[in-house]
Amino acid sequence: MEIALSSTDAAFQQEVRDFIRAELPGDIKSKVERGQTLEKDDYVRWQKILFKRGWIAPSWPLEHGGTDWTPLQRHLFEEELAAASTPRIMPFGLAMVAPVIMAFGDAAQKAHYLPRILGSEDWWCQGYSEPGAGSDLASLTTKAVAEGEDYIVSGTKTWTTLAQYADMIFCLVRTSAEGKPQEGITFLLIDMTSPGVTVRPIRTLDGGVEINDVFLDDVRVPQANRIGEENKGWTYAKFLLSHERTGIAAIGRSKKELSQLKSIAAAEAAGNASLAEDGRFTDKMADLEIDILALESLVLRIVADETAGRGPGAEASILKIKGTEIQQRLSELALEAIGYYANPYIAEARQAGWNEAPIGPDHATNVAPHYFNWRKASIYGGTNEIQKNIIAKMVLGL
Amino acid sequence: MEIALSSTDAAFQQEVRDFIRAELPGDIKSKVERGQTLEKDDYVRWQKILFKRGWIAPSWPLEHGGTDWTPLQRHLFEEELAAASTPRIMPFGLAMVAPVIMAFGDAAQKAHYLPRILGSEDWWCQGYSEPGAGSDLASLTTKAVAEGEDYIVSGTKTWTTLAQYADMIFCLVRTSAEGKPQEGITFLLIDMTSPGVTVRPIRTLDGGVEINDVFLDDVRVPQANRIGEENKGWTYAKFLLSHERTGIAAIGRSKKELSQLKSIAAAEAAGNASLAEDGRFTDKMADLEIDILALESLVLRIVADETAGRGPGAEASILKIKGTEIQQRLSELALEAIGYYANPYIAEARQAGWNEAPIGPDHATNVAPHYFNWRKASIYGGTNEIQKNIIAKMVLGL
Amino acid sequence: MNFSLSDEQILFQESVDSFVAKEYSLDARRALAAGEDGFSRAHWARFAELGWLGLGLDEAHGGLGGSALDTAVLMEAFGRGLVAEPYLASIVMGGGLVEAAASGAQKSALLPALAAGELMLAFAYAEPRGRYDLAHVATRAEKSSAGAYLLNGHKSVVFHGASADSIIVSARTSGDTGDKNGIGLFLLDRAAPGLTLRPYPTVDGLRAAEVMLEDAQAEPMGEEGGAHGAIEAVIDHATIAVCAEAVGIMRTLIEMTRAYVDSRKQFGRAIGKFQVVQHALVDMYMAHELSKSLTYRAAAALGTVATATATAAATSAAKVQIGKAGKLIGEQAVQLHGGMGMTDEFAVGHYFKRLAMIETLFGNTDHHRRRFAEL
Amino acid sequence: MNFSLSDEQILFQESVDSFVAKEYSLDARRALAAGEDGFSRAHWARFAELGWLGLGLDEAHGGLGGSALDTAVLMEAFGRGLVAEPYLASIVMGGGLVEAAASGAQKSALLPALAAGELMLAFAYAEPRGRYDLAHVATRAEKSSAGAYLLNGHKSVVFHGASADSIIVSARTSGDTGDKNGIGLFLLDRAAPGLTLRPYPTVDGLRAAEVMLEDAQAEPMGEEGGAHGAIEAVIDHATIAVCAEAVGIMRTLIEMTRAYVDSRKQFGRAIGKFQVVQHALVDMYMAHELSKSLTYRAAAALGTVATATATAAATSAAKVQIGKAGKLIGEQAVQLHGGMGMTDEFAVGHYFKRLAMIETLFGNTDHHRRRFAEL
Repeated sequence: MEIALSSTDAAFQQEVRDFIRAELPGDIKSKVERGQTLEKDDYVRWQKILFKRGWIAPSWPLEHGGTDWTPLQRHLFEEELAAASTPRIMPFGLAMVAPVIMAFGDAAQKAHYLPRILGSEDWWCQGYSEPGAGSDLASLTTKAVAEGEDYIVSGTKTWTTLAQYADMIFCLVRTSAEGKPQEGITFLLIDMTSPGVTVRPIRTLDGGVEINDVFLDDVRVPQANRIGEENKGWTYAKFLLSHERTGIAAIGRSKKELSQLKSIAAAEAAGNASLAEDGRFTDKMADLEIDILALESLVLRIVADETAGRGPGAEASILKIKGTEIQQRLSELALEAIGYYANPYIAEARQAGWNEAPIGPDHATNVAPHYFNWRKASIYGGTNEIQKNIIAKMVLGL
Repeated sequence: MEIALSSTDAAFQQEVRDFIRAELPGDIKSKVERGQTLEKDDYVRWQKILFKRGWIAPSWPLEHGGTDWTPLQRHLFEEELAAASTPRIMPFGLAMVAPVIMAFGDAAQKAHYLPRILGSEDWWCQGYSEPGAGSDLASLTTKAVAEGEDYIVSGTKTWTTLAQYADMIFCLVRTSAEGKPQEGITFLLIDMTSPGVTVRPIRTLDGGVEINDVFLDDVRVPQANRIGEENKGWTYAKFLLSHERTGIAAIGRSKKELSQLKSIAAAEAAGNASLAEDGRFTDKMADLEIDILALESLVLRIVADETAGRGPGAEASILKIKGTEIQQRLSELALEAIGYYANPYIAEARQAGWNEAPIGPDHATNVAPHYFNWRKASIYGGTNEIQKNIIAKMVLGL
Repeated sequence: MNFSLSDEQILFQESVDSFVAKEYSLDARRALAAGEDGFSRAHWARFAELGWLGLGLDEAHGGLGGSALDTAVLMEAFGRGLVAEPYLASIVMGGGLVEAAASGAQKSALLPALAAGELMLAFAYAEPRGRYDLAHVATRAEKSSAGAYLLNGHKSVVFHGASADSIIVSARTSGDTGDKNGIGLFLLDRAAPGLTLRPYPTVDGLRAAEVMLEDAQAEPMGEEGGAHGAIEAVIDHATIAVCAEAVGIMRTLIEMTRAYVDSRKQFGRAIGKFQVVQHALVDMYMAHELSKSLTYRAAAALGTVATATATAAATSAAKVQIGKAGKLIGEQAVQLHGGMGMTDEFAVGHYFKRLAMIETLFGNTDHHRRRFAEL
Repeated sequence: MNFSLSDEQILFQESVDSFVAKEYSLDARRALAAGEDGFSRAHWARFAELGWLGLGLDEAHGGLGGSALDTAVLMEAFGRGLVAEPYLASIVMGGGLVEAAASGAQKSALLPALAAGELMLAFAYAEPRGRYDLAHVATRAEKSSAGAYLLNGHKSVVFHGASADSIIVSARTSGDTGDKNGIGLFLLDRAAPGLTLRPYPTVDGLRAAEVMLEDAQAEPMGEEGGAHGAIEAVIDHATIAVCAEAVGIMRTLIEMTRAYVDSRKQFGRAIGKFQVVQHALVDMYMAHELSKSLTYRAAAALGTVATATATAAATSAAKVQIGKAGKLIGEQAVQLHGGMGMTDEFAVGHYFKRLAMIETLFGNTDHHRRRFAEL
């Protein structure tokens, strides 16, 4: 066991750090730091910068444009991105549909989609959840009926993150009602500009519009856009879920938010001292910092196992649960720190270009919306309850 | 809503208080205060004192030797007993089997058993749990086969509190394997001196021997000792469970233990001050004190409902869960308070007559055993998980 | 001793409940929030007619002389529908301060108008660096030649400040920021020169404002420099009022969640059939029962318990209980609603946000736990 | 950076695991606890043969020069069987102090004997009013004419004090109780006049003693008055060692509970099929994984990380994690065993008790959280 970085890895880390410092556009950095809403162009611009450097898809195979980095290097890379206020790399294309296309797509699909994903030419979104089927995907009802060379797809997808930016959606649709619910599902790639596709933004309780309903109304989709075999979509979906682990613990981001929390506490008054000198509050921050250290240690153990060729089991579920607990707790403590100034709500303050004087201290501006928004963390991607069911079954065999 | 006592009730409270002060034997009081093990005689002596005063069974009907107190007065009485370091009144006869005999026993049973219970002439224990049937009583297997005027009973009861002192045991036994599991159960009263009854003490993890296995080996029990009808025992057992509520929240005891905890904290050093001046520790005590206040308020609301003739619903389950959480938390904080002196274990220190100098401060002597012993609180009488199932079903209708 | 509501209180609550059920659909509330004041002046007039505005005010000045428990009963019902009107700011705080501190003439001028819905008040007590310390008053009041006072300072997050006709301001005539002595109360006309308001909506759909004072001329209310005790007592009363509001919110959240888990199916059955969901709801249910019991008790203690210390302890205990229960119930209600709970369309998120903001009012859980421990 | 154990460490742990599995049945441990020492001298000799006693000691003095992580690997395996031998007291603390503070001559005399199992040490550092403050040393050491020191004071809860051949005592030659300066270490023969031991069993089946010193003559170890840093470093190492022991205990508790809920039937099915039970076990499982990861990391940090502050922070972080996880896992393991968990016959209670006592050693969760926050 070696807790320091090797000189190779330290040099790698420094290279990443230097690159980000030189290349991350200042306007984007500022938005991320101030908790403002990023525009489509912000994400795409940054992803294209990483693409140019060859770093947009570290976990992809080298021949498709990935890297030959070790698991540790991939981890370091993700941590540096998070620590440096970069936009999140959108996972829907790069981390979700791309591995499925690589594993199960045909030659034409690979040739067409993979380079476009790599170059951020298409923005993808995910058509899994439905109004009646959240964590229980197998009960989905969006229907696809073969007609000639096409399918005619009808149904509603919901909870679709940033569908308003998307060029493409990958969908699970029902092509058969026979057998078990899982057995009649097919995996389709749908062009968002197809007639019959309508996106309706869903306002969330923090006031943001990040998620959407996607209505599919007799949408004609070429069968050529089907991944693999008809009625085998469940297999591909499960494969995708097993690939969703990367960066899920979000240690880098949590560390960064912890340091922001410490700054807030130092700036907030508590009697004659600051909140950062109040034992009750520092106790809570210490607990959180220790939770982060513990989770980071676990991530590094998993990285070491991967390096040694021991594949991940249900670790993704632990990382999801603990990572989101930490992120939610960070948002709670920030809310607690700012006292009465949690109350003011300036919708425009989340938009870039807002230049008014903040109400109360600047650090308080988007704290409450962030707290509210972040309740999603224990719900999306399979609720934390579902994650515990998975661990109970997969690891504990209960 | 009136939060002060009426003058009548205040006078009643004072009368109880005075009586206890005058009549509680000093040796018994000392044992209770020092957390020492009480002997059979200690319990019986005190119960006979209450019997003589007419206060041994406040909730019994007046004609059987009870009182005409209001629900509030019964509550005040229980609180005074708990606050004054009196031995717990053993519930097995007075609060558990007696209401069943009153409701479902025949005239001979009533005439024989009730006066003996009232006068603490018989010590009762409860034969419900079995090695394979804990919270799931309906799966019990102890068998009773009719033979002439008797039953022949065979099986094992376990987790039987203070069976070693008992003259009588009330048992659920299986008289039929037909129908649902609940349908073949019969309620029997068994003389502990019957041939074939063997008691084996079970040492618990705190080192005490409060619970027992009771082996029933072809024990001959007169059918005259059957309560009500054969195969209807489940009805009587459920009736009994609904009577088990009295004093379950144990507010009086918890308040007393909280004040002991505060004394311990004041006596324990923490740097140059005492633990009672340490904000982290006082926060925990404050949380606990608020929990006690909240639970007491709920109890008083329930008492008021009872007075108004609104019967209890699943409140017993809430009181059980919250009461035991508080009791366990009290024992945890005491353990935390005493630091290294949690470690020494002097078995004899729990026995009366132990007169050696304590190891460490006197207040530390039985703290760890109490903490260990009190883990039982969330297990016995239906685990807290079972209580939540009951609330989910009975109150929330889930 | 009797821990029941009276029959009158139960009837009263039922009548408020039915008003709220009728008038406070989520859409109606959304419409109010989008309006100028953020609430309905028509509703306010109706409150006056129904006697709700004068409920807790002195009978000698047009009130009904109700108890703190009566106010709690009303606030609990308000919580069930997230009532947006400034009852807390104008009646509980504003009216309470007038009763506690004002002169006879001021009372005669203000209280009947308040009860009749013709006057709205707000209370400016918090300051940017003061956190929850009511004695953290940096705002200064200096006696002008005219006998009035000139106020200078910055009061923060003044609820419903922009819709108030007058704002009561805590300001200091002597001593240093943090001293309990030297704090007075001043009645400031909203149109007074030197008063600048910066109004804004709050995250829970209400309104508040920053209040900037530059030689703003105000009328003194009560004894110079001796208002701290009255402020503390009124804030304790306001604290119990929001605790009661929270109790109503919790009950609504539990009912909504209960209904949702019964209707929502996953993996072939209602999610309410999953034991983990059931136990989560049981925890919510128990937390609500305890919160309600302790809040009622604290409300009953206000005014009937002898010492200020006992009142403060009862208040702080209730706020701690509400804080912990509110977090549990609010977060779990959203969690059990899954994605639906995250949307603005569903009511659950709105109730959750109000609960979360109640935690920030008048001292959070940590503040009141410490106050309780130190009393 | 590599957060795996080495192949050697994995093999080593497997070998200790199989020793423990073979020798430490609950009955065997019960027999040891009833004996005079509370442990087996035969096992101790075997530990010496296997090289375990010298594992972490200096190679120059008969040790193997292993790292703190090696010791942690051993202690984790010990925890799996609740090994009762005084490895912590004699080797980790006793040996650690000799290495950190003793003179060359003392090292030559003591370390080989320790590694060979011919010498047992104990460490008397705690005092009745000291709680977890290592600088709370009221015990005095005065230089006698003969060049030795005379000790006076009361050291509390000295683990395995009665079976030690010599006891290392922290005592003060200057300064006041609480000062970091002025504390020295002294080697005290167990037969020294003026030393009175009051031995007793501990609630978790081990042994300890109160140590009363009245002009007890002892040999100084290391620099006069300058031992605080060495003591702190050794106690940090001992802290990591009990964290590792706790990690082993947690794993055993989870395995036992996992097996129990699978076999125990209630309401017609294994209780492991109830979702609430499953989630409880998942929480235990996650807590254990995190505890193990952080403990390994802290152990690896000892000796390799540059500053004492970093070492202290890593240690305190691990102890906090272990404290919280230990409480969760210990209490839940008993709870999920139901009545069985409460009995002395079942192993689960014994593991639970040891976990609960580890919380009391070297500073509890609160102590280490504060230390972490203040570093």
